[in-house]
Amino acid sequence: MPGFITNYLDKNVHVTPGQYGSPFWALVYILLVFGGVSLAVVCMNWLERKILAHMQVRLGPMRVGPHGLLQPIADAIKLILKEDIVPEGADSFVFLLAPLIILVAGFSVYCVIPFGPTHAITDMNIGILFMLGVSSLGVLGIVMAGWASNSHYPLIGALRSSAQMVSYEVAMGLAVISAVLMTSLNPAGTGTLSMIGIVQAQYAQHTWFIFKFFPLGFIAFFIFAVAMVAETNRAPFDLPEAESELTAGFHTEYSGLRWSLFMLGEYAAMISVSSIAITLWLGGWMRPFPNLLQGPTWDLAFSLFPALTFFGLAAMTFYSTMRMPKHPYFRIQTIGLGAFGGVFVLIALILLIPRVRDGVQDVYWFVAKIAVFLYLYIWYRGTFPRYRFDQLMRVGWKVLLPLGIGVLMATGIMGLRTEIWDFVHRLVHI
Amino acid sequence: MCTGWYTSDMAPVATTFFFYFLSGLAILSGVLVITRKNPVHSALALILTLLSVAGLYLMLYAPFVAGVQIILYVGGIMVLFLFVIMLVNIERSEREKQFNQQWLPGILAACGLGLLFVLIYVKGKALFSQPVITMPETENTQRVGMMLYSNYMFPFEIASLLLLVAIIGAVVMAKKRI
Amino acid sequence: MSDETKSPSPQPEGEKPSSDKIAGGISSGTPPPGGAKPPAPSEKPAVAPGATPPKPAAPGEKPAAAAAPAKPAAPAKPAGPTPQPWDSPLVAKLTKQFGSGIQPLTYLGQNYLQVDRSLIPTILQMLRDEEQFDYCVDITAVHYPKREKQFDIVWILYSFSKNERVRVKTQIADAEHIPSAVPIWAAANWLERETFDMFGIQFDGHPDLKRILLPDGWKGHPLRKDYGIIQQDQEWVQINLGIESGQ
Amino acid sequence: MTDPNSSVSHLELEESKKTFLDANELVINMGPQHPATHGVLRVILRLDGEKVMGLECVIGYLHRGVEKIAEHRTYTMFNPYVDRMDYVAAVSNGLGYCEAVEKLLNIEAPPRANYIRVILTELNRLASHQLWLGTHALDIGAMTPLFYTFRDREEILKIFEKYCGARLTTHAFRIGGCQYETYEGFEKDVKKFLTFVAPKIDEYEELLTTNRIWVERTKKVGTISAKDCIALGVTGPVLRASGVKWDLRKAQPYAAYKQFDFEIPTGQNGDTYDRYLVRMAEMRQSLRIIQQAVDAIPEGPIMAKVSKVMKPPVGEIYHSIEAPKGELGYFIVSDGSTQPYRIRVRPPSFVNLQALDLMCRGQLVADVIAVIGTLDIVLGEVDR
Repeated sequence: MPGFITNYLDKNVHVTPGQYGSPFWALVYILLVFGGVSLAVVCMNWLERKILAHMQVRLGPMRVGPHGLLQPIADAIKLILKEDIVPEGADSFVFLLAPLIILVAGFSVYCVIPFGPTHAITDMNIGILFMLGVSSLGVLGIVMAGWASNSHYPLIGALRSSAQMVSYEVAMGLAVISAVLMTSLNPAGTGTLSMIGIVQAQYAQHTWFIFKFFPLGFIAFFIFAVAMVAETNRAPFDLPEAESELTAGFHTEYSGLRWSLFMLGEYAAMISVSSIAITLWLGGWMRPFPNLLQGPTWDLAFSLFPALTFFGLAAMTFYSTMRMPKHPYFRIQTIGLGAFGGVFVLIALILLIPRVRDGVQDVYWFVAKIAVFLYLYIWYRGTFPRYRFDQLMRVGWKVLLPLGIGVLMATGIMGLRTEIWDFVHRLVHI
Repeated sequence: MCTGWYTSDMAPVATTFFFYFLSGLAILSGVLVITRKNPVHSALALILTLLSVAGLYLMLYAPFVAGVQIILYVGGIMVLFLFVIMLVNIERSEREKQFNQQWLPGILAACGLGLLFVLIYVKGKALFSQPVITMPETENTQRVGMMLYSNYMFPFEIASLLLLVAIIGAVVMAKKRI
Repeated sequence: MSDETKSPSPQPEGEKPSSDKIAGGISSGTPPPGGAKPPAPSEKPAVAPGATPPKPAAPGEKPAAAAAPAKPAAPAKPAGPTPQPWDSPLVAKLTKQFGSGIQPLTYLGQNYLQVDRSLIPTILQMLRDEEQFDYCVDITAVHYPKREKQFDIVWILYSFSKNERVRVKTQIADAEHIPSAVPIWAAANWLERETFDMFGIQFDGHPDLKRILLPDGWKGHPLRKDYGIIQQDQEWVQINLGIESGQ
Repeated sequence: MTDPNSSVSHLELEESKKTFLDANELVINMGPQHPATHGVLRVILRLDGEKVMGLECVIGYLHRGVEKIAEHRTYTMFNPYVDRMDYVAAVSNGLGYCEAVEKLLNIEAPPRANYIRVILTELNRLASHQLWLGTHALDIGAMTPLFYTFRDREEILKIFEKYCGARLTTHAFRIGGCQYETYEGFEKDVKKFLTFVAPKIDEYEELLTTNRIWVERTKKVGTISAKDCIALGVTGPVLRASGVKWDLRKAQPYAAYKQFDFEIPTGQNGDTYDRYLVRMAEMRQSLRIIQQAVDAIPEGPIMAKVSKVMKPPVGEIYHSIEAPKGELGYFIVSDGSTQPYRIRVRPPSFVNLQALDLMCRGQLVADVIAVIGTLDIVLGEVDR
């Protein structure tokens, strides 16, 4: 094989392809991440409908495929085939550009998300800054979409969205800074903005930052968790696209593929902000208790989790297969569902191979944590009414922002508590 | 694990090309900002300018400044610009006469600026006598922090005070209506 | 509420031409020509003395006198209750003030005042301000095309403090205006608009008298008895669809 | 004398024309196709940013000329039409109409019929309030209650279906009583439903009553004082939430309501939250009434003696009942023939909708949605 492929596979290389400077492997990672995120969006689409439906005493999609499993695909085909309408009087250039900006902003963020110590496209030393910056570009797309539609509802949606995102970015940034501050609490006193560096700092300090200086880390995490829901325009902060008020908000005038790009961008943004939260506070790719439960036995035990998860999914699928109606009309669906279970078993078996098993460890834990966050998103949507705009602003500026500043200062004081104590001590003794 | 940026022998790709590309983009979109009649288009062009300037910062091994540029200017300030622009009547402003018809002051200002550039070019060696320091990129952020809180502490605090005054002024002006 | 309503006693005096107009309103006997209801066959075309407007209604009914013979056919069924004079402190007060301009009546336990058109704003204002009829339940109209004063306007009022309802009725001719009740009850706004929409009655002083349920360009006022539904339909179909109506 | 309609005078519009930063005012056309206008209501909003400076309702998209139809039908034939006005509370409409005609005919429905009427009407009130709650919560962004209320409303509709064969436009009553005797197990079904639904109402309350966002979205939103309510003729739960303890079932009892023990829930602030609480309490009161009615339902005939061809004597009558939305009145003029000379329906939704402008002034766009929801209008009844 040519050198530009093999040299990254060297056993001694422990950096991401971007850092290593291997364009080939960076490209492979980009494709992997892009494909993976798209797949995750599709899964999320189905899961959201199903979970929400079951929360609301209904079944959700049941027709396309067994238990509606093929519904996202059917939807995708429908959206692609639909006419792409540009309203008359719209600023067509801006109108067509807007969904692309949202999509690019949503996906560029994945450049620095570390799915494992080496499983990232690249690692920047301003990683977290880059993430916040690029994800804040998404609002541009929303504003452009709302303005270019030349219609009132999208315009109001865009106005709401711009104000909302700018406001919550401030609180979000403060929460992030307090986590970054925690990375510098090592003997050398050097913090980092690098995503990988932040996770490694948590490993080095033997704790997830959510538990650091309890409850300070938790409050910072809470601020971020609220702000990130607002940042992604999800319930209860989904005012820019509040369907009962603004029909569909900023994407009212969009149709077909371009509309689906908005959806893709929104779900990609949900996953990316969840990954920031996980990286900063929940130990990133690390499995639970990486320091406490060490040793080959624990390693083995934890490494069985991916396979067990897929066995569990397979069991659920087979159970559903057995409960399918026995009528011949449902035969194809039953077979399909069984085949689905078979695929799960196959994946589980592959995950039992030791090399694969150890290889996917990091990615598995990262994805599992993301899944929890995505479930929370769905849960919020099923539970909360929508905030009103002024209340939203009040929460952002009068609750989260002071709280963020307070947490930041308290974290700084806690970090420097020995120095401060020494200083006071000396003052007293003078 | 975060060993340096270029562990292999890769050199920066096509530096000159990117420099000219980005600066050309910045100038072009800068021109667009003042020539477009539609204020939203102007603002979008300004965003492009700011983004290409951020790219130039990256080429100068100043990723922190580039990141801050994107977050603050593109993600924050420009969004507010757009916010305000969308609130005012665009059709009306399109019909209005543009303000860039003042040729004489414009030429004078341009000449003054040109003179300044020439002066800097001529006197430059004397002003910046030290050789150019190329900082490793990994330390850029730390260095910026160090600089801000040691050498440039005073200007930094002055700037933040200024911003505070601006905020209070804005609040006062906004409150007056109510 | 008084319960003496069930006594189907006949009309006591000829003093109540207004009640005739309702009571004798329309006989069921004769099928109306042109779809319109037969005229009110008042038994007494005799004009009662006094300047109350109900009386001018009577002359309009004169041609209806011909239909009066049909009336005896109706009494074949058990004669229903008829409006009775209504007596109460309120009525006493009102009659003292307005004299013959109002005629308090009660029918099936429901009280109403037959009021001269010229007294309408005063009486309504007074009912609200002094008698606590603070809730204007409804404003509507009834169309009697054969009468000279074609329209009955009805205000249904309710008093929260007294738990009492009263209806105020007056008669106006076609194209006659009537003062708006909006300054008295804000609720009258839409109710008057609807009455205007359906009957074409002009309310003077209404802030924004325009059609409410029908489109602005609608022709005619549908709840008038002489409104031609089929004609309207055919016209609409012809203009908008360019075909002959199937009706 | 204070002028109660000063708050809705049109002078105020002139005054509020100034907008923030002199940005031009935004005129938004909400509806007639809009997810939150409960049908085909069209609201023209004049906004300053998000603040509502004034609004105008454009109605009539669903106008079917019910009052005109009535003039060409006999009294019996018109009975099903009234179900189509407030189609979510069709039973109440029918009750009001039948009682009005009965009054005109000077007959009375037998006690058993009255009890059946009360049971079905209260069940319908419950269904109507459930539908209101679901859609209102959905407008405010809480999706889930809608499905819960629809699940439970389904049980009521099942009882209707078993009783008279229809679910929505039931045409359950006839002039003079009820056409159908209760089916076998009717009382058991109703009692089962009562035990089923009581905890479900708690469930709705659990989701919303103390939900912070719900409280913030509804408290001090669309406030209307009792004085304004009365001036604008607003009735029903909206009036009661403003603190007026007035319910036609108590004030002028009809059907068998005199015999039942129930309370009139009222609020104090007249805001959206109070209206929510009042309706929730009303649901519980309805359960109480149904319980009492089912326990004490007398035996006997269900129809009074009514001749096949109804010819009410010449005269006019106004009769109103407490529909779930407010006072539903029928003003019937008879000319002694088989067809009513004029039927005027006093629709509660129509009159209540007038208050929208007053309730929304100075609030935000999102509040308009909440207020439309809390007024609980049904466009079929507004437009008739």
